[in-house]
Amino acid sequence: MTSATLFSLCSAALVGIGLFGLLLHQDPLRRIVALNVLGAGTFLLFGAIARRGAVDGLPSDPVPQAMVITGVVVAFAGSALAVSIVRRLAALDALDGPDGPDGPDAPSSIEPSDDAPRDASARGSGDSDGEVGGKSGAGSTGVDDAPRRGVNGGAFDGRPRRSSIEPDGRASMEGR
Amino acid sequence: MIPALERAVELAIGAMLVGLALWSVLVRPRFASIVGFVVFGLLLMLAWMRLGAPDVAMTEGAIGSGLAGFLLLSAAARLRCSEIRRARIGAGEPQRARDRSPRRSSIVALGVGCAAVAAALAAAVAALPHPAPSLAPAALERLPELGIGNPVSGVLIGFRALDTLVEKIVLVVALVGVWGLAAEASWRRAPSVDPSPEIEPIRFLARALPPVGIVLAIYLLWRGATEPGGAFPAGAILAAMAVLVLAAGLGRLPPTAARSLRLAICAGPLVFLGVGGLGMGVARGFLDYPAGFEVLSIKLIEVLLTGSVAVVLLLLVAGPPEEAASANGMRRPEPPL
Amino acid sequence: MSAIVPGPGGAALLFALAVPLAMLAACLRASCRPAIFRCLGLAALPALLAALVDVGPDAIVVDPAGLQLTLGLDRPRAILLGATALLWSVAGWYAPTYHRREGRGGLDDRDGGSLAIAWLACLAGCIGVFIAGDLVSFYAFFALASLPAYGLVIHDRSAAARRAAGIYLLLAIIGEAFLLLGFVLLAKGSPDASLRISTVVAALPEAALRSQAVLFLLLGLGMKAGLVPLHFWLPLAHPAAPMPASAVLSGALIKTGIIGLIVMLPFGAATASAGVGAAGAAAVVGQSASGAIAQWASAWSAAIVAIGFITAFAGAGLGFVQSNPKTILAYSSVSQMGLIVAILGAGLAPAAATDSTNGPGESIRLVASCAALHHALVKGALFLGLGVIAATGHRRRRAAGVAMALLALSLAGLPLTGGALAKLAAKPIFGAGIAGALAFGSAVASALLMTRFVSALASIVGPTRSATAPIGLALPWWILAVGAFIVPWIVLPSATEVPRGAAFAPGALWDGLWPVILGALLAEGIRRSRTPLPRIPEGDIVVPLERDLPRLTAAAEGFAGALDAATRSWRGGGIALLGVLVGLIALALVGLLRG
Amino acid sequence: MSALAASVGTPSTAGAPLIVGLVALPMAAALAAVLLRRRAASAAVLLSAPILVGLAFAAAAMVLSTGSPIECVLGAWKPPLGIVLRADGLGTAMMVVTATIASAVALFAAATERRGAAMRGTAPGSSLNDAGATPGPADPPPGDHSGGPAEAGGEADGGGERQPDAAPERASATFWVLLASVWGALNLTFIANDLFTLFVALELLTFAAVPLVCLAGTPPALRAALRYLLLAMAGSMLYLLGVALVYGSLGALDLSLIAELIAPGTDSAPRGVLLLALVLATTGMLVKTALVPLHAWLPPAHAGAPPQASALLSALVVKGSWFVILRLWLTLGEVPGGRTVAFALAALGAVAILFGSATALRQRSLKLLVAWSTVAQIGYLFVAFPALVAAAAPTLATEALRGGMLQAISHAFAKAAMFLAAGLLVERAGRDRIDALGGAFRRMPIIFAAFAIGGLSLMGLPPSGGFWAKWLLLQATIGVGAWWLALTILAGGVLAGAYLLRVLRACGAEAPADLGADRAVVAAPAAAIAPDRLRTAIVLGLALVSMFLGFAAMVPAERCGVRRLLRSEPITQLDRPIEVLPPPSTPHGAAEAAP
Repeated sequence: MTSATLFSLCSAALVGIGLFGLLLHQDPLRRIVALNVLGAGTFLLFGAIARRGAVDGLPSDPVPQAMVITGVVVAFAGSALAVSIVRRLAALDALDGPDGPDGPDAPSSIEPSDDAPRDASARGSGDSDGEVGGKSGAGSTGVDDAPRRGVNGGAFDGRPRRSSIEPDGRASMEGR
Repeated sequence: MIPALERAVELAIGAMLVGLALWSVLVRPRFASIVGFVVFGLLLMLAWMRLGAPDVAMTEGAIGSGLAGFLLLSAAARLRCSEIRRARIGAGEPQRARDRSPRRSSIVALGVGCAAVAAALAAAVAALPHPAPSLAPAALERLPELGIGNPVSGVLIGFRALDTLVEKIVLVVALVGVWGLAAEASWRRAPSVDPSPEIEPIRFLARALPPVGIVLAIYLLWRGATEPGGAFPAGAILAAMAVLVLAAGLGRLPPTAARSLRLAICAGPLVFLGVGGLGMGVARGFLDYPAGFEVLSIKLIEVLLTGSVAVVLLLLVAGPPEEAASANGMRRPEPPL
Repeated sequence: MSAIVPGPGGAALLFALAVPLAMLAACLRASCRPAIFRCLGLAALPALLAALVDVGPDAIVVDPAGLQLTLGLDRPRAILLGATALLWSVAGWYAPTYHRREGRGGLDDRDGGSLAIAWLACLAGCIGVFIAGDLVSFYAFFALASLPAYGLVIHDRSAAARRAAGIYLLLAIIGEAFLLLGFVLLAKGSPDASLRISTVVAALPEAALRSQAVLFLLLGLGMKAGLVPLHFWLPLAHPAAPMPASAVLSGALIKTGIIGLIVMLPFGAATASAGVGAAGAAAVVGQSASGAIAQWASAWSAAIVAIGFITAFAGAGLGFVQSNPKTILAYSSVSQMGLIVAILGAGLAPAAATDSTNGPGESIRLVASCAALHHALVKGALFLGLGVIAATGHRRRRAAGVAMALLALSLAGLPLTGGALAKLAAKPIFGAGIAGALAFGSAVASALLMTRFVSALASIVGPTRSATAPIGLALPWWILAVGAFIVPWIVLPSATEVPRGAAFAPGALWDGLWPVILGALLAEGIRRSRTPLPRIPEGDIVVPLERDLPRLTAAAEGFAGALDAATRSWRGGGIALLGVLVGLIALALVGLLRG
Repeated sequence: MSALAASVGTPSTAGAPLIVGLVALPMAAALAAVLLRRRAASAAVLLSAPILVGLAFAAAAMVLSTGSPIECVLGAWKPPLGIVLRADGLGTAMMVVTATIASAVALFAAATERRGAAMRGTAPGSSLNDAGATPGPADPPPGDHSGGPAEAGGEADGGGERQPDAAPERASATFWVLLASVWGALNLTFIANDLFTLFVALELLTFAAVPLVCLAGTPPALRAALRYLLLAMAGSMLYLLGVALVYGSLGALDLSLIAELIAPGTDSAPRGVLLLALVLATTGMLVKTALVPLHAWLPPAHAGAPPQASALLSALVVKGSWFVILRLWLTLGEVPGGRTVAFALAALGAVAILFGSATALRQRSLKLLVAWSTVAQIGYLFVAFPALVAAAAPTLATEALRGGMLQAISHAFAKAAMFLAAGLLVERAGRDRIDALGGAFRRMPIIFAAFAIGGLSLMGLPPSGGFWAKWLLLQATIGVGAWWLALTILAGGVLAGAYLLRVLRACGAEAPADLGADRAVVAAPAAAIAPDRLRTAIVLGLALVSMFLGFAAMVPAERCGVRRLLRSEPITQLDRPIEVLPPPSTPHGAAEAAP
């Protein structure tokens, strides 16, 4: 049982654990941790293969090592970007939006939030649903997520989240 | 060491690695999971040493567990704050979907699937051909052309220079992506690491450690040509020192739009690209170093790369620029748990 | 690109295509749409000219990488092009006045702009289909002819028009899909990369996937020609369109399906290959091979004849119970197309290959195209006539009524009319057996239906008792009506070797007359006996289809919704990723073990 | 051995500077865009665009004329140690497509920026320039009415409740860096001949695409971006596992070398390991290509991004990872057991076509409809895989390859046009709802026409690229005997027609404003309604290219020769792998000074 085979088995285990953690957790940070475990497992496999390719002058093959160094830096960049998105979502208090929470109760992608036709006059300065593209169109759910708030992470509006059926375009919600 | 003892040590390291990985994935509190991951990263350094790859061990230690660990811990702290703030306001948030225990059947399905993938991988690795094909001899034979002693640096800067160049640009693009996440108003402000100067040990370390770190980084950079080391570990260590200083609240980062900051970010890749392009004209092709000046050009690139890597890694850890301190209750996070 | 400098024939074809397309381009500017709409009648004249000029089958050959894209006209296609071009011109001349009088069209089409756009696009497509000599141009022009027809059908913006147009477009798109598969199978059979129709059809009998090719061709083209059970869009779409549009829909656009069948069915396949087989060195092998082909050809011949006659009788029967004259005419189109397809089917059988001068398949193609010519002119005249009658008061309708009656009965084969000539030409192809009897039965059925139509004419209410139709409607109609009687006499005798004299032989006169009388008496009898006719809604089987189609799509939507909901959550996506990974690994293992 | 380049001793071929420029220039432009501030950043990228288009066309012309791929050995170290950039027919074709679409999107974004600035009443340059290095927040112009280019597609309704943000400098500055990075990453992906270089190129592509999705800054877009990023990184790790196994068993990373090593003759490498490597790498890339069931991240990500970002994502970014799969399968496809996995991929493709189209039909948001249409069209890219690995019939493999490439290219153009047009339609309608599109036909006829033409190309009507792609894919799938695949291809075309019809009917409907003349139109002021001439021209141009791509596919080989361009050398005829150069003679050794 040379060190190469031992660590290759260890890397296979880490890949399995990483995948399991990635797909098990809801909390995005836990997913990023699991992703890094998966990355570590992958790079350990490269290390084992490098070790197998050892030559009398070199304890291990330099080419996989170079690949691992590049891979580690790229994986870190990915984790940094992911963490920044999570921080941004936390600032917007929108971490667990419609497609965030698990389970089949996530509203299906088709019915829009405002079935009730509203004439133009009631739309006031800008109705939450009226925002173009980005919000209402986005999210594979056409559903309105938590009512809109100022982008600078204003305090949570203190009202239970609106169900997707009831239109929420009332003026009172606007102009926080 | 006696081979039997070596095997035992490696077995122990392997077992601990798998154990720690399982623990950090399965344990409930987020903070504990991240701490577990950091320890896992440090253990990984030992594994890489056993695999005869010191360069990778250093890089893994500095970036894989050091900076990544700090990044995750600070993010966990921030999330903790926003959750406390939401709980404090008494949002009456319906039981958060996150706590609803996922259905048992889907967990089992995931577990079995992952185990199958791991088993397939293990079987494949066992079936790898025995006189393992390797590029080590070819690398050793062609290394003198580059005038470098350390084969890993040779591959990184010489034989597979394009991968390193593109990877640098990946870092810069990721940074631009991170800055793009800032709110519109604060896009131009300075990114910052959450300072907590009130903690005495951090302040002490922020004063004592950086000089050592800088010397070590320069040593690694300089000796990188022949001994394990090189641009990446050196850059990572410099970034770690800078994070330490910022965490102690002793310094401030310039705003994102600052010309000096952007120049530092782009210096490494631009010079690398320039020297590579020069190779088209002078030497035998793109990314080939002019005959006789390999050592000089490689050294120039390595130094600038180290600087750029350090700055970019630091800014990636600092994350997108936040609003002015006063406007956002989150600036003064309660001490993390 | 090989020489694409067209000879005189080629220039005529290009000019015929260029005029409608140029007018269509001019319609892009909103201001000149009314002008274009007024001179809609001119658009098809170059095509009429091209049909008269003797243009060879290979007028223009573009040969990128051996594909041999060709434009050209042989005799059957020239005959049909001429007929449809005449119909398009007259209907084009008719349309502006009709539009002004009826004031039809949705809010935004007072000036007939959107009708002009749809009209010109369909015209260009229709011309293109007749002159296309290879699979790709045929498919392109076929699409250009069928999709813009949506604009013609929906023109009145009424609820019925919208429903009819929606159903029409859905079926047109499905038809295009089947046609594409048919063409791919045809192209796969042909030895080299050439997509020329003649080479591809010649290679069809020996092709490996010949039955599938014929099946999908029938599906694609049959849907356009209104063969049962894919006919139900026709009685909905044609009545919903304004009168000139109905005339061209029923008269010309339906023929794009027929010309497809005429050109692409392998007539005389058995005899041709038998000849080759016998002459070939491996005579024995050739013999058994051509035997199989003959057997294959006769099987398909029987099938197509069956479809043809089922459509003929179903069309007549369903039409008989309708009350709206336009719907009756639409069902009559379904019935007549069924008859023509029956002729084609009968012609497919090896025995039917008459030893006429111009090759085995050619005579059948000519007979079918002449029958189609006659139907195009008569049906066009009938539709336009309806417009004229609607515009004239009761007292002034005598002349128009008589003309309409004659036109209607000519469809049933009234002696001395084009219909009789067509029947005479088709008689040898059907032979004496069951096909002959069925042909005779269909003549009676047509007579029945047409008498019902003539009696339904009375129900049309004119504006005032003594109003006369404006010249803009009456003149083009009279020209077309007269043409419907004269043109067959000019074209048919030379095309189908039926000597003019034969039509006057007493035997032929009587053979032609008594089915018409029988049909008329039957219809009159049913009308007088006031037996309650079953109420079948327009488009017959579409009503049940529309009712339980939602149930079918509901199942599909249910599945799609479930898959969507399952994969949208993170956990679902994760299980999907693992499922794909483990599934592929397992399949790889299986593939590996199987070696 | 390919001809030696001009500079002495370099092993690269003549065209090497072209392909190096195609990779280095966009990356240099990206870095320049980071260094310079906004006005100069967009100028840097816009300046490099024409050069890149020129280089791409020159490289394609060179590959066509010489008939052999351009190879550039980096740093004169040959594989297996060094890296070779190899631009063959497939690579250059995709680079030309990327160059055209990326420059079109760049022009569109520049025009949108200029328009955004103009509508904010500030001179285009002034409000965009910097507040210099001083950290003071730029003073937000009072109540700017419509967001900048990337601000959720320039939302039209009042910016009231959005905090009065500064001119959208963040979004536009980031956009130009990301555009250049995507361009460079794609060019590298298309010509990298090394497994790990492909990994790094795809990572650059992903890290440039994720922020594109986040540009809008709205919570759903951020959540979609996070999901996309995490899944993409998991996919990359799986891909790396495949690379590790390949390196472990063959000791080589260069695709040509790998093909050489696993050629049927040599049996050194264990086939099972290579198959698992292929499966792992393919699954990793499937996550990024969003093939059903791994598609869930695509609709919210592509619909949430601003229009030009969505155009880039749907048209190009998705094709990058598909191209890697194609390269893998062209190299490792003939590993035993590969055929079963190929059929599994085709099955997933078929499910994607049906499921994607069915869900697109049910969407109420226009952008989500177009995004789900992308999910469906991605299915077409995998349908021909079984034929691709049918080693028995090389003609089948080339047909499948040409079909897949044509589908990728024509979908790229059509989808870019549709997303940009959808952006403009939604910008005018004020709300991203299909039923709010009324009156679009009258107000923006050309944008409506562009959307329709793109749709027709997706449906596969001649002479569009989509038609030829379906033609070739049908030939390939029928050749393999997979009838269920052929029928799915056709069903995809029909469903595409259905959801296109739905949008066209909504656009054709009467706009609420037209009906009630008095009602205030909520949309932005009139200036914002009719998009300026440049953006309309770009959208129409992209759609027309997709529509007339069919001609390019037919043009004979010696002319534009897309047919030959799309032909990658079958694996067995790869020229001998470039052997390791003998260590150069004196010049290096002497100058080496011991450090």
